[in-house]
Amino acid sequence: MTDIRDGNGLAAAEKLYTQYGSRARELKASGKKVIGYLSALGPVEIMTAAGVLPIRLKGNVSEAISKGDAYMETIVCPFVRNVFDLAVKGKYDFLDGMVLPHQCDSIDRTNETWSYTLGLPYWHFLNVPHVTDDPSIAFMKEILRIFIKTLEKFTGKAITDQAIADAVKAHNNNRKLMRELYDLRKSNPPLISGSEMMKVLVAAMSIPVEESSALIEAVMKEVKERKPAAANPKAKRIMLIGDQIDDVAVIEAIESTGAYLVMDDLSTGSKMYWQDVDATADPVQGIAERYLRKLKIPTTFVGSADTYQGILEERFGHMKKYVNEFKVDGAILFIYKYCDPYGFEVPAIKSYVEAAGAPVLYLEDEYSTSSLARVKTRIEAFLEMIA
Amino acid sequence: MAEEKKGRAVATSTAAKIPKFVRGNLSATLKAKEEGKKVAAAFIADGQDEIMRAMDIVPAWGESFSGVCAAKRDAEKYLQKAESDNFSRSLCTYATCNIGFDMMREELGGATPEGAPWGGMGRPDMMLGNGQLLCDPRFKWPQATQHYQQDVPVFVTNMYYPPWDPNADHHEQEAIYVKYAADELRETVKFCEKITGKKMDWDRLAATVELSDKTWDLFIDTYELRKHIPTPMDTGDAMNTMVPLTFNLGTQEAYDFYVDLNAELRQKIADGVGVANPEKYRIIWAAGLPSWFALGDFQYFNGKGVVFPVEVTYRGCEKIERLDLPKTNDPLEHIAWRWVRYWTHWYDAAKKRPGSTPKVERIIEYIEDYKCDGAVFHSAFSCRSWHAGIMQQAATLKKVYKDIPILIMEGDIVDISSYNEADTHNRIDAFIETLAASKKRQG
Amino acid sequence: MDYFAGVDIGSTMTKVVIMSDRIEVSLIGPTGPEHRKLANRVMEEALNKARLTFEDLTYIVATGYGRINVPFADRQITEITCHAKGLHSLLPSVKTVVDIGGQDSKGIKIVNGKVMNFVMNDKCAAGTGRFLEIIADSLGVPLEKIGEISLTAQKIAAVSSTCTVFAEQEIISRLASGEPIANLLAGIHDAVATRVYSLVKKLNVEADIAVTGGGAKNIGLVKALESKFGQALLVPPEPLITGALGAALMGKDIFAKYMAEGQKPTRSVNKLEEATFFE
Amino acid sequence: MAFVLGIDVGSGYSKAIVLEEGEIRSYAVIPSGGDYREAGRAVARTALEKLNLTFGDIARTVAAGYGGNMIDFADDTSTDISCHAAGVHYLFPSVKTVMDVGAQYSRAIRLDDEGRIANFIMNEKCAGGSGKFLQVAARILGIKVSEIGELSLTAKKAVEFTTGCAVFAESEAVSRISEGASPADILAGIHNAMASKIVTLVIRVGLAPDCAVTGGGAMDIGLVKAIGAELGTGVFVPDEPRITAALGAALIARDTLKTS
Ligand SMILES: Nc1ncnc2c1ncn2[C@@H]1O[C@H](COP(=O)(O)OP(=O)(O)O)[C@@H](O)[C@H]1O
Ligand SMILES: Nc1ncnc2c1ncn2[C@@H]1O[C@H](COP(=O)(O)OP(=O)(O)O)[C@@H](O)[C@H]1O
Ligand code: SF4
Ligand code: SF4
Ligand code: SF4
Repeated sequence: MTDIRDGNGLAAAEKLYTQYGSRARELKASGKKVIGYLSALGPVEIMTAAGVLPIRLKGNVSEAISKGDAYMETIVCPFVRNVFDLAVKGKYDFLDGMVLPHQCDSIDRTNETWSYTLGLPYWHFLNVPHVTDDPSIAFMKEILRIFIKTLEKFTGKAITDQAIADAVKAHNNNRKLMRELYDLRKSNPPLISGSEMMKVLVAAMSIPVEESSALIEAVMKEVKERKPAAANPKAKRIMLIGDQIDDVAVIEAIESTGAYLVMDDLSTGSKMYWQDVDATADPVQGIAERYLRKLKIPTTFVGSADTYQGILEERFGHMKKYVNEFKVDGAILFIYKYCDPYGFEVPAIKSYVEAAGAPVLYLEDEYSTSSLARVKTRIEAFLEMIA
Repeated sequence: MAEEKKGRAVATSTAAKIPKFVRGNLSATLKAKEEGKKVAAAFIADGQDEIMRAMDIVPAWGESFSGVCAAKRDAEKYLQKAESDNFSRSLCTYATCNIGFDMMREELGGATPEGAPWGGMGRPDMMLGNGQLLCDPRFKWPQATQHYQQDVPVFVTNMYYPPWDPNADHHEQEAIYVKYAADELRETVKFCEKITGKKMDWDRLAATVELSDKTWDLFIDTYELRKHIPTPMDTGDAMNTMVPLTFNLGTQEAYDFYVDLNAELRQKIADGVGVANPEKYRIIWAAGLPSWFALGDFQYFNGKGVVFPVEVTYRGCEKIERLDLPKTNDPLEHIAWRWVRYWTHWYDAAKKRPGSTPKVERIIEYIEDYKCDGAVFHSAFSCRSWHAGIMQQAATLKKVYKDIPILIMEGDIVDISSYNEADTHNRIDAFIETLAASKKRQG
Repeated sequence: MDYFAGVDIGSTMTKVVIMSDRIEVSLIGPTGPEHRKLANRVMEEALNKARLTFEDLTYIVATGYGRINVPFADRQITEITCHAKGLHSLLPSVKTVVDIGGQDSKGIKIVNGKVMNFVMNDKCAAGTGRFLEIIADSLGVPLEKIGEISLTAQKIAAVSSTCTVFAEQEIISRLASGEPIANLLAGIHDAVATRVYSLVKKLNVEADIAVTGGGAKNIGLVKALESKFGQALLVPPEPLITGALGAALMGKDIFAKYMAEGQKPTRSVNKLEEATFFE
Repeated sequence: MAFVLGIDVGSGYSKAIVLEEGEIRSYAVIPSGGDYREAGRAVARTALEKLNLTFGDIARTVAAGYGGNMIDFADDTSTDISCHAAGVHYLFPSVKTVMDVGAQYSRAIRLDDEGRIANFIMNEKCAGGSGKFLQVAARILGIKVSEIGELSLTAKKAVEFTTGCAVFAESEAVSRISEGASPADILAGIHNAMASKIVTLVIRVGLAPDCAVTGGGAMDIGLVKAIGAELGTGVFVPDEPRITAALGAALIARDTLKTS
């Protein structure tokens, strides 16, 4: 296994990032079951409690989609297509199963394409609601229980309430640590760069939660020991907003221009770590509430306030906080083509974040390095624009 | 640029009444204010039709309006308007066409933009969405529009059905889903009561639901007349005759329409009149919304002796009696059962055929019942809901059923920019040759 | 005297501007495969023309698609900023810029001489200058002439294919079936204008509107765009050099800013000669 | 005995073939240009002249292809998809999967045991994986299209092509050259990109051995090898792959003659 000790946190993250899934492969060889998931809606607590390894599936921006196109339409979100293509090509041969949460059309409507093409021993579609009222919480609990049952059947082991409570604790701790690491980005310059951070985020979602926590702690220790570099007053502090960005390519495009990526609102980043699960008497209650009500993701409808401004605060208020706390000078809203959930929010997010004081560059793109040069030109022009 | 689409001949004279329905629905939204009625922007197949009808809420069907804009080849200016505020072209074009229209109307202080096809659509008093298992725009679009009409409240409900899983018994989960759907419908009623300031008349709702059930059954009975050889009606017509069921569910006019259609089809059968006679090949429209700007392509098929006696799109339902719904006095619970049972209707059949899926099972059932020789799928690029997964369906159909000829056409519902008639016809010709080869093969 | 140079390596054309308080010299040449050598060559040529040496140059800014391949430049700035800058200096009333280059079409919003917003086309050749080049080539009409010819069209022959490759074929066969060249050219100008218009429409377009880049040299395209925008469009006297001019002006600004702060700007260590030996 | 004529007017090339008793007597290939009617007539005339025949000697003519329906002297037209199927089946009866790489379109065709089409798929809106790619590459590298294949086989490391656009392939090739990639590596990269697009079509129609590659693209040995590598199997290539559809058209003419 990747040896995580003081002083090599970043190196370990780098290795887990470049050899994505290497730890899963090791654990699989030692008899552990590996279950893949595809979005921030994957309830990792339950999978951890079941004794399986939850691994968030990652794409590869420099891999051209080929085989996958024989099974999946090109009108599907390019991230989903890319991951599917990798799976079809056998890059995820260590998977015992997958759970697809009901997130967006690109995922829901391809459920059968995934399950029938890959033919994994375990498959589950988790029917997460799109709204947050009381009947939906009750329903969410029901479907989490169904999920638990299918996992029990698959592993042959009961998942006790205690095990879930323990997993909740472990994941809350993990989230707390990650938030502390994020705090180190508040300084100028940030103690940890955006691309280092992305590697840590990606590495953290590919290993068991305890190892992930150890990794974060090691990274934290390491970067804290860094000699603070002189602040470059000209360098702009950027926030990246989007869904499944799990590759350093875009981030390098940002940072190679001399800007700092200091914060994100990504479903692979802060969305995963900002809200804990409350310890509730029925542990499933806390999980249902976190994923449905606390997690701010465009695939969940939020709109209970009386005024439109109030609704905007409910939906995007956290972004305003980030802008202030992380002293963000500009934001990049990076949305994949064919993504309806995010696509319909673009005008609202853009005007809201701009009102919060950070100009926004909206980019709509593929999940591929093929258009990186063009993306980079746009980012540079944006930075010149806000200079 | 507003170039009227070439008039398309309809095979049935009843279908000629459809424009009246569509115009009527549009103008109702404009007249509602005078009549003291509330208007709700709403979506088809969202389970909320009867609630609206029973509360005298006038539905404003965005999908219908966009379809009209597309058919009149006059959607571009609205698509561009939406795009000017960063709505991507890859999003559902029904939505972006409507949002662009709404943006223009707001800029005019609520007045209808000049030159709006068929008089345009009125400003809603509320927007009803559904985060159902059908599509994202159904709950994203209302809020996107709210950005421009901030005083209009949005309510989104959520109705699900058990997801297909060959290893699970969905019947075990039905109760959970029905309860959830019924609870959510009650939330819809509460919201509508708040906006209209009126209480729901439950008896009226029950009567409305009964009427729509009756319409559903009549609709299916009528459509099943198309099993006859030669078929008296083609999918090209069905893309029109679906309007009363899809947009006017729970109204007497809708029922009456199918009485007329039924009579006409019976007469045609009696007279031996078919869409094409002789029929060379019968094929199923196995998935996808049509290109509204190119409905004439159906006639291209017909002209070559190829007919579509059946389609999956806008068939909307299975006969109520075949859904075997549990008895209940609560109309909302009835809708919930109808909802869950309809969407899961082909699950049991799919389980019996290893490797199959409910969607494919439905296609197989129709192929057998309607004696089809091949299948056409239409893949529209801006709507993932109906069109992602088509390749999987086609492949599964071949695998678990038989190697029948399949054509997957690519296009869009509203955006005409990638349509090329000559190319499309060439492809259709090659497909017909495939059908011929397949027939020969079977001897 | 301080001299500033702007080098714009576009996908199709390379442009250089050397200026003091006025434009001393401007030069346009084709972009070949070897950007680095080429950048040297055009720079040398420009210097010769201006009777200057490399050492006379105070600050050099590179821009355009190949801007990273100008080793002797002191700074790289995107063509978006440079086009806005250059255009603003030429036509200060302009708020919206439409730039049609070989590989990119762009829309730029300018407020107080600064970029406020911009859009760029995606990676398809439809709606770019390249499209026009290809059609001109296959019709055997010189690129410089296609615009004028298109204006003599009796009617616009609509081209149905969006794809450049398909459109090329379509044009060839329509020509063979007797459609006059002028009508076809009007058709393709209309097609490009439509694509560009719907791209630029994403910005909140405000008058005055200007067209720059190689596309602006094409009167047919400018007219077609005018009919889409429903107003007259401004065109700078030499639209091709707008980006290079902007780059030189940016260099001047940067230099002035440093001087005001009492600092010397950091210069690139690469000299013109050394760069010649770059791969 | 009766002569029949098959004509395939493609977007790139027009081909004609004269058949007698199921044997190929002569054929011709000429660039289509833009006037399909004229190209069809000219190519047919060339093929006939080789046998000292005139149109009057031909019992039946079938035309196919992009400009097929403009051939006014043909007795019948057919789609080039059916013709490819018929042509390939005649040449290689065991082939079930045909990949036709033409100037603008690539397509995959599945055949049944009798050589009739069972299924087909083609690229629709974008000339991404088509033969146009090869023409663009040849122009950039200053070589003939016919030289591409051999040259590409000397590649050391295929470059990864990121653009799918046949037009921008040009500028990408240009920048790869400036980065130091050899022409062979670039061509190999193009072949890989095309092969992966073509094989995707094959998977969609359902891969069934044996496989054949036809159309002008099949003249490119590098492309054929790349396709074979991507498929993981060998592929048949006709001696003159461009005339496959014309051959099919002639066979269809012969068959209708027989039955009528
Ligand atoms: N004299 C001319 N007449 C018409 N069009 C021209 C002329 N010169 C250049 N162009 C057009 O300009 C394009 C190149 O523009 P340019 O702004 O130099 O692009 P880039 O910066 O990408 O090289 C060519 O593709 C061509 O369409
Ligand atoms: N000698 C050759 N070697 C390699 N490729 C060739 C050769 N001749 C033609 N091609 C390729 O074949 C394509 C034309 O194929 P063809 O089957 O004639 O197309 P179409 O039927 O569409 O006209 C050209 O685009 C070119 O890429
Ligand atoms: S990016 Fe959008 S479409 Fe893609 S998985 Fe995320 S929510 Fe779905
Ligand atoms: S089903 Fe398709 S067309 Fe209809 S609203 Fe949803 S995405 Fe749009
Ligand atoms: S459609 Fe044509 S021009 Fe556009 S990317 Fe494809 S090949 Fe290039």
